[in-house]
Amino acid sequence: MAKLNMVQALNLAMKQEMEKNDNVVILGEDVGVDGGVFRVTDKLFDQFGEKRVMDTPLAESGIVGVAIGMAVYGMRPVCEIQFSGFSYYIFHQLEAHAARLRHRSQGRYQVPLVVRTPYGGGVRALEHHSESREAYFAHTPGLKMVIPSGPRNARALLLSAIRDPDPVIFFEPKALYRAFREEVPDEEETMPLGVPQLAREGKDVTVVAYGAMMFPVMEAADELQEKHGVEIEVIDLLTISPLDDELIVASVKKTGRAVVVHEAPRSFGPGAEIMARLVEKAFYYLETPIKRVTGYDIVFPLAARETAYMPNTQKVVGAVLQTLES
Amino acid sequence: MAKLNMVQALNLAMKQEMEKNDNVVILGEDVGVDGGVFRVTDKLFDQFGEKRVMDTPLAESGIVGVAIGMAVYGMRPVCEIQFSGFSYYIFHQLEAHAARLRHRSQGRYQVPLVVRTPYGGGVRALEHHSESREAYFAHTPGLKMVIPSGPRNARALLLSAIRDPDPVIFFEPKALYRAFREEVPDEEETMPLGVPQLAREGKDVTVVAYGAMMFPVMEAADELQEKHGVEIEVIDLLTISPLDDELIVASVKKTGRAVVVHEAPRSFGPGAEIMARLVEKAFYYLETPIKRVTGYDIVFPLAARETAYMPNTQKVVGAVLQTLES
Amino acid sequence: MPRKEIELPYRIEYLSILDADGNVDKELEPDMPDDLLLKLFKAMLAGRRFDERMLHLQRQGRIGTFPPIKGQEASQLGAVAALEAADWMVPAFRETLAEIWRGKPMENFLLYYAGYDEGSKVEDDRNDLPISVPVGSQMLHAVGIAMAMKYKAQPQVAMTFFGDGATSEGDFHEALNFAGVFQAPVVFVCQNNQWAISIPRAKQTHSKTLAQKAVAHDIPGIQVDGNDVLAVYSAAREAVERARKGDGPTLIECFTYRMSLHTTADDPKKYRSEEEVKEWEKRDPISRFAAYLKTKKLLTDEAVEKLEAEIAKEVQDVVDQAEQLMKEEVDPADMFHHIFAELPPTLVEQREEMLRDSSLGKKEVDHG
Amino acid sequence: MPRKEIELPYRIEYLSILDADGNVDKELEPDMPDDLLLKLFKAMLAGRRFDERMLHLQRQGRIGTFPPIKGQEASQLGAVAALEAADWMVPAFRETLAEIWRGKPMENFLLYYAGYDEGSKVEDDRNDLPISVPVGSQMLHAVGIAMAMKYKAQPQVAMTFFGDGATSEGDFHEALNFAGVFQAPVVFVCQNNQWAISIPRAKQTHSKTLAQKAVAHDIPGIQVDGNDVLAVYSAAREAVERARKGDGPTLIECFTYRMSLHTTADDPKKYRSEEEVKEWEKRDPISRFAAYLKTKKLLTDEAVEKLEAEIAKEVQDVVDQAEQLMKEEVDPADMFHHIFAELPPTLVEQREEMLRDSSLGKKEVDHG
Ligand SMILES: Cc1ncc(C[n+]2csc(CCOP(=O)(O)OP(=O)(O)O)c2C)c(N)n1
Ligand SMILES: Cc1ncc(C[n+]2csc(CCOP(=O)(O)OP(=O)(O)O)c2C)c(N)n1
Ligand SMILES: [Mg+2]
Ligand SMILES: [Mg+2]
Repeated sequence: MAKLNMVQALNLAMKQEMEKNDNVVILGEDVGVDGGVFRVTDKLFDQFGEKRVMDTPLAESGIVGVAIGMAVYGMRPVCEIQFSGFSYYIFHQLEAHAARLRHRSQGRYQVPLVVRTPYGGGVRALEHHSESREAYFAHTPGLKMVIPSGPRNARALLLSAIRDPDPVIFFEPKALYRAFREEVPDEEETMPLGVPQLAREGKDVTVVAYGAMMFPVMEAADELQEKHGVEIEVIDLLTISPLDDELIVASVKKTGRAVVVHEAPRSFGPGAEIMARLVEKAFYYLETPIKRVTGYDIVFPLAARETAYMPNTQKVVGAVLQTLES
Repeated sequence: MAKLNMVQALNLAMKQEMEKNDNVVILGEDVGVDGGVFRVTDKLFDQFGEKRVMDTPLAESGIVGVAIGMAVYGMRPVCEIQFSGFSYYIFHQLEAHAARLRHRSQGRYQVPLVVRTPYGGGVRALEHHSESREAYFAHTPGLKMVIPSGPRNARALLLSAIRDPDPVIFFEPKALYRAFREEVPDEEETMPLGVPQLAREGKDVTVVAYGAMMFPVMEAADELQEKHGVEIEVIDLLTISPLDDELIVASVKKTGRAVVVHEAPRSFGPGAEIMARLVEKAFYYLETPIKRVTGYDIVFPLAARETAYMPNTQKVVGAVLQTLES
Repeated sequence: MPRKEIELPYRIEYLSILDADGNVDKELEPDMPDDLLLKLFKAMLAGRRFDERMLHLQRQGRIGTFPPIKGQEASQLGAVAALEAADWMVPAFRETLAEIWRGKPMENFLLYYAGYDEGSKVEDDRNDLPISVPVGSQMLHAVGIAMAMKYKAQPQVAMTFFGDGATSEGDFHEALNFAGVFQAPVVFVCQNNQWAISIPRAKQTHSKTLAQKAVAHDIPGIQVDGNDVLAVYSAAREAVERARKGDGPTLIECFTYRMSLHTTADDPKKYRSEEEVKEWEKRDPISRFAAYLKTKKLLTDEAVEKLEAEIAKEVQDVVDQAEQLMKEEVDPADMFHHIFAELPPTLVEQREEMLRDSSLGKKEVDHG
Repeated sequence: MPRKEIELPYRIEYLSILDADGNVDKELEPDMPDDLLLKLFKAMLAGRRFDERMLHLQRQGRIGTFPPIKGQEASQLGAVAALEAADWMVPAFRETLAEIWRGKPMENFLLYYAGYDEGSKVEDDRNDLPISVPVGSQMLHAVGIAMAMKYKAQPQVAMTFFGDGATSEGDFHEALNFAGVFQAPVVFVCQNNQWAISIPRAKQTHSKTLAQKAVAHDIPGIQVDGNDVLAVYSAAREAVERARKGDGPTLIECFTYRMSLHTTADDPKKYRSEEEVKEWEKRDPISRFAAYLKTKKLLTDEAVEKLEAEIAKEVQDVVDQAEQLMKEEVDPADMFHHIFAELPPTLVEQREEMLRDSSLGKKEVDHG
């Protein structure tokens, strides 16, 4: 048991699985000698060598394309795309092949590959380095879309993703990479993909979030309790797609109110699907309209306006209080 | 005034605008000598020559990438991507540049380009030739996403798209290309982008659809009226994004019930956003849960199972009747 | 402080062994056992006949759109004939004959093009990928497979096919570049059939040959007469050996011709002349190979006739069998198979919704 | 039926004019007016000093992450100096000096890297695109611009910049291929600075040069000493003239070195040796150009001193001005500007929602 930040926890997941299974290899830009621009693959090159930790040419489609081939051959490639803003270069490979080869070969092949990529705002980054476009991947049949929210679940989910027989795109909230530490067990730990988690119990309003947004949401929970006596129930999706709505629906049946929080642009974003599921499955339990606290439908601004763009604790508090009005 | 099918109507829009404005050029695979695999650019090569109707190398990112350059320089390129299933190759160009150059240059440049591409099922096509993934584009800030539903509005919307100062991705419902004819005025006709249309008035249930789905929906409207005495109000989105929800919200405030229909996979699909808007803006008017009639979250099947996959008249009728129960 | 030419490590060569009349260049003639030669001939002939029959079935509405292969038999077979069974083949979508040579049941093509997803099943004993429709995207998979072979120190090679049009896609270059950097045991076989639907080779790229695109990545490239099965086989064997020895990738450009339609939805009269097609008919890969075999006394007119009869029966059996399979009950809900290893809750629900759907019955499985 | 070499239309050359000590090859020395030479020298020196100051400001937390250009001054300036004002320039993200030469106000760099979107505004009288962060994606825009110039029969040329790493992206090849097919008046300038973050040139591609990638598309390619401003200028002038004459595109590989960090977030000690950097310091583009100008009697030590003082003042003024601009009120709601020509209803609502947001005030515009 050690106190690790998310970067270290992700590193641990890969290191341990690579020690155990030599089908697991890493490939990407600067993942080897440099250890990754965020150091997530730090020292893996030293331990496993260039055959297993491959610095590739600068070509995202190439990285994922060859990883698909490796996965079909029986390996477990873990690709890094340096920023999710550059993951659109791989979209055709993921949609047309990673997500379909099981079906196209009618079960003969599977594509157990993982694409890790840092996403999200809050780090005063350059253009294309702050986006949250998980909805693109979540809307793609045959792909799994996972986003952890803390060191411990990041490690456990990444391990599960590597072992999963299907392709997983794994968005890492870069704002949380070094934001805090958690106890992470030394022995391996997995978490099932596809299962949201109850992050905090409450009876008044259900708040659904994931990734870096769990941070302001949990802060809002404290503030709501302390200042307003409001107890929110917080659900951490962890797997965005395929979306298991059981826990959310059960929670809203209890609270009758809901707020969805994400950094992604609002329209056609993940929040819409949560709302749709609740309309379909908990309509008669809803007391007031579900609220969305999200990014705006605009180009992500540079650092000076980033704080104004991002959902934050106050916006969550405000939305929760609104669902309690009426 | 002539009775045209959608292919002819789209062709007319391009022909007339090219006659008027020599900044309008066409580029794509097989758009020239061959006239397009669906003949949408038929004879334009003969009339305007290879300088204005450019057969390009087989490279989608190349087509859209050079079109961005042309548009920035002041031209009005109309690109054809042969099938929307291959539009993922252009995603990074659209997201990173077409949709952002106005902002990045702080208003100095604009990117008035149109990407036309046939989408959707129902034509017994090969793999990758039947998908409906308009949600990817609709979720992308800075892009406009348009889908016509008949010859006349196809012509008018394409003309508006070409004249629009911003990038437009224009999905053409290939199932409707030759499905029926409509009177299309000889003189030019535009329709504003961003404005949904009332396709049929009714008082019982609001049905929101677009593109090829307007066909089964209008059939369902007849059947519901005749067999069940139910009057549905039908809204044709026409522009998926940016989504103007005014008409939808007003309609649901009147009917209290809604069904959303699309071919796209259900989860994280366009229907979710419609539902979210209704929850946000017409919650207290909703009598029963909004229903979705959509494609499933799976790989689009080949022809033998296509009919079972696609939304159809009966499924729409069923969903409308369900919203009337309770 | 000079202005001087830089020496590049590879030169681009052109290889031709058997001319259009079946005359052979004795110095270059590959050493091939008689039974392999005959097996290749039979396969080429069967490929041609099966293709003709598919076209006929399509015209009758018994199968849907498909891409004919007429004219490309030598270029496909010459290449795959250089592979071992344990090697991997990654096709585009016009490698019907290469796939048949590798063991794909002919009836699967009929199933597939009639719209049954079952038709693209890959059998357990065949190391090939199913066809890939998105142009240019599959070469990277072959490179990845080859990198995995190298990683696991397996004496295997991956071979991938693609058209002249595919060389314009960025992924093609990414594949060559990765193959070069990782010295992957992969053979790139370009079926330059002169057309990408309506786009002629000259408009596809300004370059004189496609083989020279290998220069960009410092890998060996060669252009061969793609209607000459001996040349294709020789170049492929050389490339496969190079790869197997650990000496890295090769790009082979087979200079051939699509004698038929792009697909059955295409009308080539819109964009190319009858004369051009006639010119290429004179360079037919099958007749010149037959002439060569006859000169070698390995084939007679009677033997060809006998072969034709055998093939006709074989093709008829395949058609009968496929149509039988299509008549069997096909559950539409099978479309939920093979999406994930395990069906997640949302898909379980959607599958149930579909089964409940009253508009749906066996009739909804749409036969051909 | 031969096996023979195919003649390719272009050979790849290497060009160097001024050696590391400032000695010039008289035969190759370009004919350049004195004032141009001096203007180039001043610009190079100013570029170096501005870069140093930016690094300093970043280390003080007054601006955010940015990519230094140290070592690449000759390679950027030699290339753009061959352009006319009416030509277009399409940069990647490390062309600070090329952009300054073309007229971008230096304070805009400070604004931009401090996080103000306003900093990437393109002035009305400059025909350049703003920087492009997604590697390899911008060359296609230059090709499109060049195609439009040709279509409109304008006597203009487009020049685009990119790094060694960018040559691995598929879009790079698509750009070269389109340029070749449409014979667009475009000049591709590769800043081969030997590194793409931590990936050395040798791991980026198996090819001996980057210039030879032009062979894949049958366009002329040349490798030049990128630390030799005369060589870069000569090659660029030749390419620009070729393009302007209607003779199509050229690929120029400038063989240079990134002497500083990839960006200020990078630590090159992790992946490259101090000795390598020292080796390259000996080949500094500025000192050799100074030596050349001194030999030509165009420059003296005193003149350099004077220049340095001028530049120091200029840079200080720029910093003051930028910091003044940053202090001015910046409305966060401006982020809704320039998304579309006209704000659609959804964005009007979102903008209002943002303005209503009580957590938001001027304080939320985060200063540097
Ligand atoms: C990415 C992509 N773009 C477009 C298409 C449509 N399309 C199918 S085949 C083809 C031409 C392919 O030409 P080539 O690579 O020469 O192969 P050939 O058809 O000649 O065998 C096109 C444009 C596609 N399948 N994939
Ligand atoms: C498509 C894409 N992938 C990854 C990155 C992250 N990244 C920024 S610069 C860079 C290296 C670029 O190398 P090179 O092209 O040689 O240019 P240089 O930085 O040396 O000027 C990388 C990987 C990016 N910006 N875009
Ligand atoms: Mg072809
Ligand atoms: Mg570099």
